[in-house]
Amino acid sequence: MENKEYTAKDFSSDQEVRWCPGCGDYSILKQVQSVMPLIGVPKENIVFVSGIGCSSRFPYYMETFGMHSIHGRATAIASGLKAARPDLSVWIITGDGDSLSIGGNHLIHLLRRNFDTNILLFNNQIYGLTKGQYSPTSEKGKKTKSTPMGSIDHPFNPLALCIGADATFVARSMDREPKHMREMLIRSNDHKGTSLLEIYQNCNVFNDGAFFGMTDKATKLNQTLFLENKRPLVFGENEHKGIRLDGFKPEIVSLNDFSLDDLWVHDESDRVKAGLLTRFFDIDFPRPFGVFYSKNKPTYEDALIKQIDEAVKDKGKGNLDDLIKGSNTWTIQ
Amino acid sequence: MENKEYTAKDFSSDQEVRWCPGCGDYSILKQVQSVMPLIGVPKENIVFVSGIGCSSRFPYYMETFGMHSIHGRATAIASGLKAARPDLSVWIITGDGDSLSIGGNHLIHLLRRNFDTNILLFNNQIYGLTKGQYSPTSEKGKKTKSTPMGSIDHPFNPLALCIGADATFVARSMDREPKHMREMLIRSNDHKGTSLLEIYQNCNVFNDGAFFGMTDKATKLNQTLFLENKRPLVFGENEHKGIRLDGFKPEIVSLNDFSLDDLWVHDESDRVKAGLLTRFFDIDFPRPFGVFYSKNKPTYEDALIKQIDEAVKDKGKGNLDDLIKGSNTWTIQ
Amino acid sequence: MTQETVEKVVIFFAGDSGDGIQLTGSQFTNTAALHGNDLSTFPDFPAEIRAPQGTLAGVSGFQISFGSTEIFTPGDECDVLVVMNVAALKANLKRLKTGGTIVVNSDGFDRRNLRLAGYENDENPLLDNSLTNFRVIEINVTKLTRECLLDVNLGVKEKDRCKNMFVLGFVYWMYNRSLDHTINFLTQKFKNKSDVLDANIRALKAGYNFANTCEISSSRFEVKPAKMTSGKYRNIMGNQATAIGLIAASKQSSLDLFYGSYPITPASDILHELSKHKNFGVRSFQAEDEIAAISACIGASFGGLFGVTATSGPGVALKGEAIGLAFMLELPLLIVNVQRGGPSTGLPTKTEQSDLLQAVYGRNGEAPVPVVSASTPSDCFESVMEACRIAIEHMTPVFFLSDGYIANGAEPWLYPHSKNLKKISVPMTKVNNSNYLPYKRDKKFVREWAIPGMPGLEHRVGGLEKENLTGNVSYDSSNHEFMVKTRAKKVDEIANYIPKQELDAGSKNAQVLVLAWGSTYGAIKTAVKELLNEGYSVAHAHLRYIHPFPKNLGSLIRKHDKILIPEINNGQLIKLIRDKYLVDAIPMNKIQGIPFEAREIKNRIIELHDGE
Amino acid sequence: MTQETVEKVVIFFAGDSGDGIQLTGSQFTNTAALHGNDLSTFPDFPAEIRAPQGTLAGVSGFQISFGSTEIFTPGDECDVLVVMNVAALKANLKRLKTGGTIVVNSDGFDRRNLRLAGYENDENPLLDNSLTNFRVIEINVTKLTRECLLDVNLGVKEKDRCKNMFVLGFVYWMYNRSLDHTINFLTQKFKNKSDVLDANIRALKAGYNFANTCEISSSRFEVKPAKMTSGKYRNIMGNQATAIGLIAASKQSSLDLFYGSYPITPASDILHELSKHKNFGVRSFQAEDEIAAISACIGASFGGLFGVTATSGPGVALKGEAIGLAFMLELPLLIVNVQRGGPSTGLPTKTEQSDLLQAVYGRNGEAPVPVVSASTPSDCFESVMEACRIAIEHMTPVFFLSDGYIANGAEPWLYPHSKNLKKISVPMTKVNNSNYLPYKRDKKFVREWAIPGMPGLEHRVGGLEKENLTGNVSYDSSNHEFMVKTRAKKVDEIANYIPKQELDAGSKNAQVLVLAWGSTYGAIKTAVKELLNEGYSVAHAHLRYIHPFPKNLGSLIRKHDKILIPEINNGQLIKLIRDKYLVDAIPMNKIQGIPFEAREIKNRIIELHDGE
Ligand SMILES: Cc1ncc(C[n+]2csc(CCOP(=O)(O)OP(=O)(O)O)c2C)c(N)n1
Ligand SMILES: Cc1ncc(C[n+]2csc(CCOP(=O)(O)OP(=O)(O)O)c2C)c(N)n1
Ligand code: SF4
Ligand code: SF4
Ligand SMILES: [Mg+2]
Ligand SMILES: [Mg+2]
Repeated sequence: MENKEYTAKDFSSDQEVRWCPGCGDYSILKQVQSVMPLIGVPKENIVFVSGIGCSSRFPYYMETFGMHSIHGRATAIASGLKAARPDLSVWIITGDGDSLSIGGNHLIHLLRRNFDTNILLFNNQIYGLTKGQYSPTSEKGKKTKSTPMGSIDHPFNPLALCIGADATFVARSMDREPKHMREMLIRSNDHKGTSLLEIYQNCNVFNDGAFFGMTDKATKLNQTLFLENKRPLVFGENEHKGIRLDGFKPEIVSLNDFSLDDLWVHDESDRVKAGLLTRFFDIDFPRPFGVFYSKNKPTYEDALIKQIDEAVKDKGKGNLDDLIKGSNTWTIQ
Repeated sequence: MENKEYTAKDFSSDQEVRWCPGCGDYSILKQVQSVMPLIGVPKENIVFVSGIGCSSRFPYYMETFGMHSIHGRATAIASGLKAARPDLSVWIITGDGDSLSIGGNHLIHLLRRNFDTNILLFNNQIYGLTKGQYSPTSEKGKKTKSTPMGSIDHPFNPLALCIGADATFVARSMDREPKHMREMLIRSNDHKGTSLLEIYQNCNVFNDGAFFGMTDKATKLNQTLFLENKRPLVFGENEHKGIRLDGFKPEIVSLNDFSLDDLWVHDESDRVKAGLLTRFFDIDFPRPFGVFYSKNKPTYEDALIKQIDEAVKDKGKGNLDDLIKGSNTWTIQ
Repeated sequence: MTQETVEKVVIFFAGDSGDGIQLTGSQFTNTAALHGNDLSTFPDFPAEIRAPQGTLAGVSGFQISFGSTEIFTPGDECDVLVVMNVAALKANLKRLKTGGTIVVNSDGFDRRNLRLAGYENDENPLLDNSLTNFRVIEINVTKLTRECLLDVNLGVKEKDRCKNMFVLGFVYWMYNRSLDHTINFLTQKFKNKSDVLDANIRALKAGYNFANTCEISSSRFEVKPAKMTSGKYRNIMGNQATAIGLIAASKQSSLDLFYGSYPITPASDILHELSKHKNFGVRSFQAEDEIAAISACIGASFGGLFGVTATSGPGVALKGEAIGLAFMLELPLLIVNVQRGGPSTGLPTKTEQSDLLQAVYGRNGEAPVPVVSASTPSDCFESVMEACRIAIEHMTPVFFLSDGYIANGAEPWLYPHSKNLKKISVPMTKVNNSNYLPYKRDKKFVREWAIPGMPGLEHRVGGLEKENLTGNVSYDSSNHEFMVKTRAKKVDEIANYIPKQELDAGSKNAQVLVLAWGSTYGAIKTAVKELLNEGYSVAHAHLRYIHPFPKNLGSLIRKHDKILIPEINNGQLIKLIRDKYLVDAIPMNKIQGIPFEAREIKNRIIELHDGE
Repeated sequence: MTQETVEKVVIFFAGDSGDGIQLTGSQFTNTAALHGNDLSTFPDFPAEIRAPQGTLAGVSGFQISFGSTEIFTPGDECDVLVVMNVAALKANLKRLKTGGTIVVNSDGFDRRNLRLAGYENDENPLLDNSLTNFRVIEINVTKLTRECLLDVNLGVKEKDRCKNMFVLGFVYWMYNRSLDHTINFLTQKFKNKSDVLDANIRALKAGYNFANTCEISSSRFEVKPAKMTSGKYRNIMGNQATAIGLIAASKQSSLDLFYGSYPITPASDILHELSKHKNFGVRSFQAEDEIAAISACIGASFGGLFGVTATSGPGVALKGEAIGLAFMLELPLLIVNVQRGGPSTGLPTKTEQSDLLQAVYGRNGEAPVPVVSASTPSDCFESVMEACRIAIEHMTPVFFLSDGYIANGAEPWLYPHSKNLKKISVPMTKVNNSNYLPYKRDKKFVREWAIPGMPGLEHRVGGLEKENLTGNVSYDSSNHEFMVKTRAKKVDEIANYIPKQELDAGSKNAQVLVLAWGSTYGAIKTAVKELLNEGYSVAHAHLRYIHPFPKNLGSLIRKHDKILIPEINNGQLIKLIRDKYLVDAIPMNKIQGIPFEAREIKNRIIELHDGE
């Protein structure tokens, strides 16, 4: 196939999409397909790797290379793939159970190693595919099939966890914000290193309305906060509210009482403040969307290739016969 | 055995201790044995659970109940034990490989669930038992058997990771600081919820001197910072240096130029500042020891028992025949 | 209109996932049960959570076989197919026997539905003579339901949800059934929604009356009550029976149950069921993965509770290392595997028996673990109790194998009274045992158990080889051999504490022995019974205990000329049998994610019997 | 003084872990090799990293068997025991044959050492007549070494580190060996430390001269060069040969090697070795655990490299699920298991063959994976290359089984030239294959491979059952059966692409056939050779390919009256053989963490041969 100008359609495979009608996954699929033509990578050089879950069916619908692997291991598989093939654009599709329950360890190790891959974490705060048990991001007290009296586990704060694991790029978007999502997908792609994009995704069958307040017209503006780098944190109707810092303590203020200059100005390079933003969760604050943190750091695969190159430079390209022979031989006549 | 006054000796089993001569594990064993009599628990109610590694041989040397389990799973085993037996004092012994490499996921899940257990993480920044490969806490560039050209993985910051996982108690001590270690062990024990105590431990065979600067007379005072709650951060010879905050940025100051009142005052209940302290690691700061963060939060096992009690209250103690019968029966004559 | 009496009927209800097919099926089941029929059922869920309405992928089904004779399977071919739309017809027509009846909601055959089901250009199976081999009863169910609810104060969507009751009413009439049970059920279910209750009952009665009056259906059938053992019955699904059996084992051993699990199809329902029964002291724990689940169970068992973990094949693959640890520690532990189609993720919603060798051999080192299996939904109760008994009385991890077919299938269960259940004795040491040695053994080679809280009995266990008696770490060569052999002997010894193998049917010198395990039971039972009636020399032995085998198994099987081993896999039990008894057993394998049909088994037996 | 010529000698060097025993042993080995002897060696490490000096737990040993005949094992009984302290004597005396020689550093028998070794009350084995059955040569090694280094400018500790050279010099004299090789070695090793170099050479020579002059040792032995195939030799350990074989396979297939592993004894050395060879394009990746290691390999293989992961038993237990995935994906992948004592953590530093059934059956579902095994240290090279060849040419995960004994044992290797190595052909599709179907197969049933970067060949793979040819997800019943059988057939078909099984020794109608696999090779070879010389009717077949078996195996084994299967486990290969061929093979098992001795095998064969 020629390296032509792609359209979103070129990224749609011939497989029928099989999510429940109304599932938030559809929107994410659509945005990803529409962003792919923009990243400037031939589609044969793109790989989608997923684990298991409703969300993890994703690769089947993308007309790229893809692997629907096993539960929790997409991150580890993608690590090997990227180490093997740094030339590829590698996308990891995972759910809140897949990445944070069974796959938690591979996720944090991928983040610390900083392979240049893009993780799309579909967070619906439930196990969809297994029909509705609570997940590590479900709120405490949640009644599900496995917790008829309410769950008693304190949930993870996924972005806080990822920052704790020294992630170099951490962002959040939502199924119902297609434009924002496309922007975040492009930012994820542009980041060299592991990008973690959490996407709030509504599971209308087992956890409908989990993000209702953030999508409903009536409440949305007060419950969401869209981050932009170097811009003050404002939200609410007509952006009339803002967030300022009193020491380390964020507080919501009215722009009637304070000016934009008084507000906390978002700085993507500040990990401490990014950490504070991830905690707008436990508390009664608007939920931030956007890039929380982004920082350049060497990638694992670059360092790996560098060592190989250096080894070749130092010792010459390996000679198999020398290796077989070793340093100590004798001859029997 | 009568519930008498114990001495450290009562906690020493009949098994010969088999670490390398000079290993930091000896000191930790000694401090634990000497602290046990102070926690006021009959020794038959104490359980030590470990994974695999040099450090994980620990339970064999304790005259309590104990399990030397499999690699990385001590945290998961202890979770089940504590859920089953909330009355027990449960101690988890683990190494940096055991807890942060293979066992990373169970560790963070234990922390979020907040079972009331005590984790002693022996961090020697190396795999001891398998004879010297780098670990997830080894510094980048480390030459080991598996990385003759130097490791290329960015290491975890264990305490930052644990705080990211919503740990409720996070502290650090060192093999060469017996008194401080005893204090930290007692604090860990006293905390209701999961206590994570990282202990720097010298592996004199495969990673000798990893913490040299923090133990050597000449450098120690400048490279260590002992935290005390509600006290300003001071360190150095004659405590003549301090740390103050310039906004979110910590800086080292001389007490010639600043007074104690100008300094950052340690507050164990402040998670954001605890996070900052864990980052005295990447940078050229003294390494903090002590309790970074401590916060009371309900434990998993209490919530579990509460649900059982409630279920009994609501539905009465389960009647097996009713259960077998179900709600829909018929009789064949 | 005629009224015929028949012995046995197989009905398949099918419709869209949203059509309430499972409810319809279970109502019909309960009514049949109350009528005194023997029966067996199996639901057929779509693989997708909720595939688009009207498509083949979205079809949900429910099969019931009921009769006045003994019923062992949900049936091979169906007598009646009830379909709510054209996709349901297309997907399931193959199940219907020639001459069978199709009850059709013809409103589900409109252009949209036809297109969604993949019919192009106005094709319509109702119009193209493709159904001439069947008796087709077309009913405008949607229209009729709406009509009978005209004056009910509900939206169209809600009214349409009553379609299934209309159909159910119609089928009740066909089989001359009372509406009482379903009316009671609806009254209970909708006690706070009088409008909905009213609508459902109306639709039910309307369907019944429609059949009665319209004479569209010219015949009515009578299925007399079966001659079943007298006693009290309930209907039960396999996973339910497993869950209840676990609680019973907990009671009978006085060990509280700790259930650590990670959700996976088709095992999750055991977790769901158990988590409802906290008032039995059940501690259910949804772990972060399968390894954590079993590890937590090991911790709980170490603490003196009874740890049970359940999963399916891929989850078992993850637990292998921890099972080895439990085996070394010699603690009671149950691993339930509700098998599904493999390998890898395979066919998660389909049934298979392909994890047997994994259960027997899937660990490093010499780590034999007892394996117990269930043969029918209700058998899960007794067999899981047996698995628990072995785990606790013999201090060992034990595998309990069920599968998707048993797990979701249902049948009437002559349930026991708790006072008739076996007690399970726990080899707990005495509190003041001053001679306690953790790895001292009794005559069964079982070690004594001491748990935290017992003063003076502090000891350490672990996964390294241990010294005999003391349990201290030992690198001694001959101690290792001794311990490996002793642990194996302990497991072999269990053969002395389980029943001898008996024939389920047939005589001990029959020409052909059908030897099997697990969910193939019903189909084999049906086939062998029929063949015995027809005078064939055939017998059936069904294994509950697979490791160790019952002591007499070798002598039992050697009495037969030919041994046929049907399995829903590529041949696994047969490997164990051939290895152990050196008999040239004959495999019969089906690997289609679905159970054997009785007639398949029957035909194969006849082939073997009549020469070959 | 006498000079005797002997055919074969077994020496065991033993001392504290700090005494440099392994170095001593390997120097003696290399010198013997250069002398033209055949030989075989095995190190015996303590289980602890560094147990306290002087204790039994701290003893390190090195066994070498060398001779003028063919040598297949490091030897059963030792002729000479060289001990640096009393603990070393106590721990290893049982290895010495009656009448054997003990070379003793008597300075290692002081009160402190005696106490540490567990002797009480001034007991001392040198003084209590307990060694009367042996010839004891006492030397004050410590004292003599210090004396010869009096004027060297080193501390006592450093001087004492030369003790091993003194002893080595002594033993060199006993066997009439040249010091040249060791002097060269030392010169290389200490090229920047002239003091240390000087001290070592002096001690070496002092030991030699001491023996020469003191006449403490009354006899000297000559072991002539062996008649070995002419050619170039090197000494090689199993793990080394495995690592080199992997690189060779990478070269021969032109696929870069991706090696993902998590450290575990005794497999780690492969990781260590490979990570030294980055200039061969080897990408070594130390993963966070075994699951991540194999997952990364699957990713790398998907990307078109060759993924290899190595571990030991407990690690394999963790990889089961991912192996199933690789099997479904049909990607090349090698899983190396360097087996150790099990079950669970077991005996990590000891050898065992108890993971065979895990390799064959340890996964969910029907997922047969080829299994290849190595029989000797040098055989690891060729057999691992064969395993790689199968993985790549047949697009499948493959198990390669080694064990602790082979991994750490060493022997001379008549190494090949790379141009004589088999090429491995990669079933990669053509770049512009417009008819590409990911699961279309060739006549071997092998699918064509397309990797990312190939335009137009984009496709998706996964662990769900796939449709034939397209690889799309398929829930179809008969497709599933077809795919399960096809995948099995593909693996069975490999039997057509491996050599037929041959007898290693003996004739094809011999009365007793010894059938075995893996590291039992040397002991069996020795035993059978001796028995053939003595006129017994015995033969030996040693399996490299265990799944599938070579095609002629059945007919080959059925020609023998009795089939003996010795294994370092509780009977695993025997299960496969009995199942497959229905022969009543006879097990012979040793589960002591140590290899068979040739004489054990010999005795058992004689028993079988002479009736029973
Ligand atoms: C080893 C293993 N364990 C369990 C499962 C069952 N399982 C499949 S998906 C899933 C969780 C799905 O939740 P999530 O990752 O949040 O994805 P979602 O379906 O919500 O998109 C589970 C438990 C499995 N397939 N494999
Ligand atoms: C499943 C499994 N994988 C690998 C190993 C090998 N192993 C034992 S301990 C260990 C790491 C030890 O490092 P650490 O946890 O830091 O403990 P330390 O020895 O340094 O105290 C490894 C890789 C094992 N025993 N089990
Ligand atoms: S179950 Fe939920 S997450 Fe899964 S496809 Fe349906 S709506 Fe989406
Ligand atoms: S190897 Fe290191 S950590 Fe292990 S016992 Fe020796 S000194 Fe301690
Ligand atoms: Mg989810
Ligand atoms: Mg360590």
